[in-house]
Amino acid sequence: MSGYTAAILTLLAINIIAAYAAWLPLAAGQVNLGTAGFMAIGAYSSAVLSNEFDWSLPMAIAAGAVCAGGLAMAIGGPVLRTRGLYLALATLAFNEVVRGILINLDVVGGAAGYPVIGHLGLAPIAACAAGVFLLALWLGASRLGMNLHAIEQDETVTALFGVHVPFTQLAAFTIGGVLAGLAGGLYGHHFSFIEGQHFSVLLSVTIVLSVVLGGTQTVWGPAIGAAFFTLLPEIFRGAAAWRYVLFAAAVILVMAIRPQGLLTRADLMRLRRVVRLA
Amino acid sequence: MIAQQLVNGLMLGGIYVLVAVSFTLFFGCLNFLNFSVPALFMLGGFLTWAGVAAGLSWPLAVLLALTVAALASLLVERLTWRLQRGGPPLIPLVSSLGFLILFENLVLVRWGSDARAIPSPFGDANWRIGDVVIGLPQLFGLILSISLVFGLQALLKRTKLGRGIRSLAENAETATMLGVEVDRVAPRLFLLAGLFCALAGVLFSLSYQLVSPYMGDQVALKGLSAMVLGGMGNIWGAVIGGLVIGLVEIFAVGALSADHVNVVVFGILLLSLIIKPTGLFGDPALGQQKL
Amino acid sequence: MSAPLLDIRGLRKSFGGLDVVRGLDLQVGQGERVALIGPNGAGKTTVFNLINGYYAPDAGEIRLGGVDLVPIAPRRRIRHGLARSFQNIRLIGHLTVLENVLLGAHVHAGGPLAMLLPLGLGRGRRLREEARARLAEAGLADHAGSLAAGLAYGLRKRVEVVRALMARPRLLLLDEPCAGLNTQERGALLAELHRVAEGGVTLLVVEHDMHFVGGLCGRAAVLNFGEKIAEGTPAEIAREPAVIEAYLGHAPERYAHA
Amino acid sequence: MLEAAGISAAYGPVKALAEVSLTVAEGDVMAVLGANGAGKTTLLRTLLGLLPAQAGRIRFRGEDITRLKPAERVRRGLVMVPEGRRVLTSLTVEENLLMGAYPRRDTPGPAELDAIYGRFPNLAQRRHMKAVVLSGGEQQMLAIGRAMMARPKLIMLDEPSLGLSPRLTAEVFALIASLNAEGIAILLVEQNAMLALEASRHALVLELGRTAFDGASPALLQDDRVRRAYLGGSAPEDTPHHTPPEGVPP
Repeated sequence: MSGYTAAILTLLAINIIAAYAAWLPLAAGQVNLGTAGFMAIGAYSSAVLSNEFDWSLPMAIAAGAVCAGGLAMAIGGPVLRTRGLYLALATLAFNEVVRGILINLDVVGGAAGYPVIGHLGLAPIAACAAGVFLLALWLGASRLGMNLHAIEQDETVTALFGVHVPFTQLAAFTIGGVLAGLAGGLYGHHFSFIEGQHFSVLLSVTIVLSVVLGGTQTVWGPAIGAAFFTLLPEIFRGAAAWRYVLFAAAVILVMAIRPQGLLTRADLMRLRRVVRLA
Repeated sequence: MIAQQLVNGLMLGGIYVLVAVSFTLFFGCLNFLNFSVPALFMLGGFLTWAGVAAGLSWPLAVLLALTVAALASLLVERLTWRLQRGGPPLIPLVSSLGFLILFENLVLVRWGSDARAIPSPFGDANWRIGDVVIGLPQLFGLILSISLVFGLQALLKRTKLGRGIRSLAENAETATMLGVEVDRVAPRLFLLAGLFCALAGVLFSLSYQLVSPYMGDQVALKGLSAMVLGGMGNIWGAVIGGLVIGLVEIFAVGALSADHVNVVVFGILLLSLIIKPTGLFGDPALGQQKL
Repeated sequence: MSAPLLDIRGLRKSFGGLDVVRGLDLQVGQGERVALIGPNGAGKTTVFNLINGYYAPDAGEIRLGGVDLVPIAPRRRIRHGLARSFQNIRLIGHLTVLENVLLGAHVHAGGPLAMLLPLGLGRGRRLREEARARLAEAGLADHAGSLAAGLAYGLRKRVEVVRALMARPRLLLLDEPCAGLNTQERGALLAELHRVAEGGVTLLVVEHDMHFVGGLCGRAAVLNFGEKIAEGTPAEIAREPAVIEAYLGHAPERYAHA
Repeated sequence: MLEAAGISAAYGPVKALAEVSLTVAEGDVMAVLGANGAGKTTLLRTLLGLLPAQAGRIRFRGEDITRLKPAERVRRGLVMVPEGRRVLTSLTVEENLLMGAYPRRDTPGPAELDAIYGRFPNLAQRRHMKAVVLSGGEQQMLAIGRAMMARPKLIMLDEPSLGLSPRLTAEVFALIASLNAEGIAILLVEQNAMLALEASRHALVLELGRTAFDGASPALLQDDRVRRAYLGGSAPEDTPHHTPPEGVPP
C-alpha cells in the first residue's frame, strides 16, 4: 500500500468514528455542532497523558475518550434543555469556547499547537473504526437505537409510551462524546501534532454534513457519508484547486435530489430483498 | 480609554448588526438558519477588493460585489429553501453549508487564500474628540447600518411586500389562503437579507481594509450570537445584540487579550441559550413552536 | 357497579379564559366499552389529553383503579395501565410495524441496561414473540417487516391499536379510531376491538361515527361545551332532544325567537 | 358561478374527498353539512387550491380554475374565511384588512377601509392595535372584513359560528345575509345544521367524503338524512337490517 493510500484510509477511519459520534444524537433529532470540541478534548487530554505522564497509548486514548464523554454528560444536562436550532447553536457555542480555551492554554502550547510524541499507524486506527462500526450496528439494533429514532420522529408519543426522553437523549449525547473523544485521540496520535484551530465549528459542521448526507435513518448512513466526504475530494484531486468546488456542488446536488440522505431505511430493505432473491 | 473602546465596540457592532439582521430575517420569516450568510458577506467584501484591484472605480466595484452577492443569494433560495421547505429545518441548513463551501472555494480558486489589503477610499480620515479617535469610514458604516434597519422596518411596516413577509412569518398557510405566493415573496426576502450581509461585508472591508476568502466565518458566528442574544426573529433585538457583541468583543480584547475574545463571546452565547433561549426580546412562541 | 376503573370527578380545564372542560364527571367500569361523543369543539380530545397527562387539569380528579393520576408524570401513567391511540395516526414512519409495536412494550422491556441489548435478545425475545403473536391475531402478520410509513392508512390505524395493546393496558383510549377509514375497514376495526374488549381491556372511545359507536359501546356520554349533557345507551342518546340539538343546532323556530 | 365536477382530494394516503360535485349559482347561499371528518373543510380547501384536486374540474365564472394557484383564485373573487378565523395576530387590525386586498393589482383606498369600518365600528376603534387583542366575535368580523377587501364574488365560510355565543352567532348570520343581499354568493360550512339550513337555499350533505344529499335546504329541514349524517341514523337496535361485522357476537 502506498503512503498516500494509507494516509487517506487513516483519515477515512477517523472520519467514520467522528461521523458515528455525531450520528447518535442526530438519530434522536439533535443537531450537535460541538463534535469537534469533544474531539479536541479527547485529543488534548490523551496527548497530555501520553506525553507528560507516559501512559500507554491505548490507555491514554481511552482516558481521553472518557474525558470527552464525561464532559458531554456534564454539559448535556443544561444544553439538552434547548431544542432544535437552539441546540445546534448552543453546541456550536460550546465548540468555540473549548477551542478558545485551548488556544489560550499555554500548558499545551497555546495557539502554536502541541506536538504529540506517541504515534499510531493505520492498523490500530482502522481496528478502532471497525470496532465503532460494530458498536453502532449493535446499538442500532438495540432498543436504545429504536427509541432514538422514535424520539426523532415523535417525541410526545414516544414519551407517552413510557420512554424517558431526556435520559435517552443524554445517553446518545454522552456516547457521542465518547466516540468524538476517541476520534480526537486517534487523530492526535496519528498526525503527531494538534492545534486548537483544527477543531473548529467548521469541522463539526462538516461532520454533521457528512452524516446527514449519508442519511441518519440507518447505521450505514454515517459510514457512507464519511466515505463520500473523505474520498470525493480525493477523486477530484486531478481537478486540483477545483476539487472542493466540485465537492460542494455535489453536496448541494445530493441534498436537492435526496434530502433524506443517500441511504434510507426503505432503500436498505429493498436492497436486502434484492440480495435475498439473488 | 473606555470612551475609545466604547466607540470602537459600537463601530464593530454596526457590522454585526447587519449580519444579525440578515440571519434573523431568514430565521424569523422562513424558519431557516441560513449558513450561506458568511459566504454572502465574504462575496460583498472580497469582490469589492477584486473590483478595485482590477481597476474599477470604488462605487462600481461595490455595486458589482453587491450584485453578485444578491444573485448568489437567489441561487441559494432556488436550490435549498424552495426545494426543501416543509421538511425538517436541518436539511436546508445542510444545503446552505454546501453553498458556504462552494462560494469560499470558488473565490479561493480564482484569487488564492491570502488575505488582501484593500486601500481605503477615504484615506485616514479621522475625527478627534479629545482623546477619542473616530474613524470616519467606521462611523459612516455604523450610521448606514442603523439607517438601513430603519429602512427595513419601514418596508416591513408600510409596504405590501412587508405585510406579505410578516404574514408569511406568522403563518404560511393563512398567508397562502389570503393570496400571498410564497414562491414570489421568498426570493425577495433572500434578495433583501442577502444584500444586508453583503453590504456588511463591503463595510467591513472598507473599515478594516483587509479581505480574505474566509473573512465571513468568524464575523458570521458573531452575527449569529448577536441574533440569539437579541432574540431570534426580532429585528431590533438583532440590532441590540449586534452592538452588545461588538462592545463585548472590544472590551474583552482590552481586558484580556485578542485570543480570549471567542471564549467570552461564545461563553455569553452558550449561557444565554441555556438561561433564556428566547434571547432579550425574542418571541417565546417562535422556534419552540415551529421546530 | 363496584368501584369504577376510571373515575373522573369535577374535571376542569380552560385555555386562555376559554373553559374547554367544565366540571366533568365520568365513570367507566372494569370491562366496559364507553363512547365519549359530542359535536366539534366539545372538549373530547382535551379530556383524553387530560387523562393522558398531556395537559394538567385546573381542577378535578382522575383515578385509574383507585390511583390518582394527576400528580403522576405522563411518561409514568402507562405503567398504571393506560394506553391510547391517536386521532391523526402517530406511528414512527421509518420504523417497521414490528418495531412500532415493540415501542408499545417499552415499559415491559426492563431497565436502562436492557436498552442496550438488541431487540431480539434476553427479555426482548419474549416481547418480540408477543408482538408477532398480537400482530398475527390482528391479521397483520404479513406487514410486520414493512415500514410503517409505507402502509395503507387503514392498516396503520390498526397497528396503532396493536401498539397500544403491547403496553398491556387496563384502559385503552381510542381517539377517533374510524376517522378516514372506509366502511370495510371500519368493519375490520370493529371486529378487532370486540376481540380486544373480550380480552378484558376496558375501552373509552371518542368517535363521530354513530354506527360504529352503536356497534361497539354499551354506553355513551355526550359532551357539549365541555359539559356532559346526556348519558345512556347509544340508542337512548340518539333520541335525546338535548343531544339532537347539540349536534344539529337550534330548531329554526327557536332560532327565530333568539 | 362556481361549478365543481367530480373533485377528489387526499391528504397523503388518506382519501378525504371522493368525486364531489356542486354548483353555486349567482347570488346563491349554499350550505355544506356533515359530521366531523366528512370532508367539509377539505372541500373548501380544494376549491381554493390549498389542496390540489386529484381529479375533477373546478370552474369559476365560466373559467377553468382547477390548476390556478390560490392567489389567482382570490384575485378572481373566490375568497375563504377559514375555520377559527385565522386573523394574523402580529399584524394590526388595519394591516389584516389590507392583507385581504393582497392579491389585488390596485391599491385599496381609504374609502374602502372606511366602508369596512362603517360596518364594524368595533374594528374602527382598534384599527391600529394588534389583532391579538380582539375578542372571538371581533376576530370573526375582522376575518369577514378581510375577505371583503378582496372584492369577492363568492365567499366560502368555514364554521363561522364556532366558539361564538348565540347572540354573536346571530349577528354573524345577519351579516352573511346582508352580504348575500349585496350580490355576493355564499358557500357555508356549518356545524349548526339547522341554522345553516335556515340561512341557505341549497345544501350539500357530505358523508365520508362523498355526497349524501344535494338539493334544496327547506326539503332537508324535515329530512331524516341530516340527522343520520350527524347521529348515525336511527340507533342500531331500531334497525334490524344493520348486521354487525363478521366475528362479532350479537
